[in-house]
Amino acid sequence: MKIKLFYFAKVREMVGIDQEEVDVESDIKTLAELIAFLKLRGSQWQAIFDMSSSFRMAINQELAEASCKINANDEVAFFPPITGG
Amino acid sequence: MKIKLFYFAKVREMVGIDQEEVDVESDIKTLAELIAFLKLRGSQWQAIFDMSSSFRMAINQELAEASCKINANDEVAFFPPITGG
Amino acid sequence: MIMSVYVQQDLFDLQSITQQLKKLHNSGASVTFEGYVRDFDLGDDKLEMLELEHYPGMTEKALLNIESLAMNRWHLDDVYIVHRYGKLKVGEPIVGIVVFAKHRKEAFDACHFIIDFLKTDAPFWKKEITNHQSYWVDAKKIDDGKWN
Amino acid sequence: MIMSVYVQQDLFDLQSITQQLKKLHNSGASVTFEGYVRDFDLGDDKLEMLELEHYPGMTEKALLNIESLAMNRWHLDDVYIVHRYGKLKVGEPIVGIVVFAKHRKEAFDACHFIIDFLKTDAPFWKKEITNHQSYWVDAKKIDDGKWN
Repeated sequence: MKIKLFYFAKVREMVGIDQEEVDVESDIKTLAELIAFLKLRGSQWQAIFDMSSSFRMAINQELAEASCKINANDEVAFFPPITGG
Repeated sequence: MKIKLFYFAKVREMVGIDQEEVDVESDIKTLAELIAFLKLRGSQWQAIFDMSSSFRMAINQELAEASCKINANDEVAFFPPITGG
Repeated sequence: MIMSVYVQQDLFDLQSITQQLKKLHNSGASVTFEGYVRDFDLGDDKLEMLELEHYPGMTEKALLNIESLAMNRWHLDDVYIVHRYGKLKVGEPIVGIVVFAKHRKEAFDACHFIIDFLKTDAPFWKKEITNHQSYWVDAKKIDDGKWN
Repeated sequence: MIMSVYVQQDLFDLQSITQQLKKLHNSGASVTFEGYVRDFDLGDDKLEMLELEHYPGMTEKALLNIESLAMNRWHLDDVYIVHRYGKLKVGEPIVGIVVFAKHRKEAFDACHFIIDFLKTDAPFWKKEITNHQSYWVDAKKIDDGKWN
């Protein structure tokens, strides 16, 4: 199933891209499973996702937890803790 | 001793004057004693000062209680509860 | 630390004040309060105007005292209070408060404190003028929330 | 009940907004919050600019959600939020919030709630650009009160 991925701020700089579309196996059902899949890409990706304090997630533009379900055509985003305002 | 008196808002309208200077005996030492003196002026004055919820006082432009001391040349003011802001 | 109070009949422009004060400070936050003459309509009785009387001299003293209390209690960069008197039309501003601080919580707390304190300690009295009559506003009515 | 959020690069003029909104309502009070880029100077390192990145789409959604939460919790006449992104110079405003209500306490509480919530839920990220370097601001630094 196809999922759109967005990266922002320091996370964007670390992964080196701002957005992409991935086609993942349908046994990837949660954000946690998506993260495990992305960590296979290499040490930089592992470094980001192993620091749980360093990133936050959103599904379809709403803040989400690792246990949240993902579906085909979802928009998933990874970014650092918010520092606006 | 001489004391300046000021009246504001509804109290001013009830007594019919906005300011005056009175010369009182030096045995009038507190606001309460000054009020007793003013009440001798008649029923309108009694009516104002008998309604304790209807007026507030200041000595030299600071909020004051009936027990507060007054001195020669003080500025004393009587007015309704504050409704500003 | 700067304190300023203005008691005036004229309208005031809180934002041009805020912008001028901002230039003087390295503040992280400003909180502004503005209170207005609220319209009401009780059957035939329609508010047309408010007349504010005050105690010249004591008013300025009371407002400066409130500013001092706030300045002593919180770390503030600047406090500005402006309060009108005389005849005010429905919808017009009555009172304006601007507080600058490094941090937002201090600015909020101080600004809220100032307007609460002002309502009990600054010698202003409101007279309502409707199309039929005019009368002094009760302090009780204010506690009941008829006013801001 | 009106809600509006603006996410923009340009400067904003909170008072002209406040004055326009005032005309629409019979409010007793408005409370305005403005957050600024604060100067700092750590030895040689002097802040020159802030760069704010955000998540277009989610930002507007998050701000509207915060407005809804505030509207459901308090009786408000109007809420307006404007947040900037891009390059911001020292002293410039970052965020502005205007709340109108019949009563002052509701206006204060709602405005304070909105800025607190915005700081954890609206997807903005600050990068500090000094005369020597540039780096992303930690959320921790914000909790420590370095920012407003």
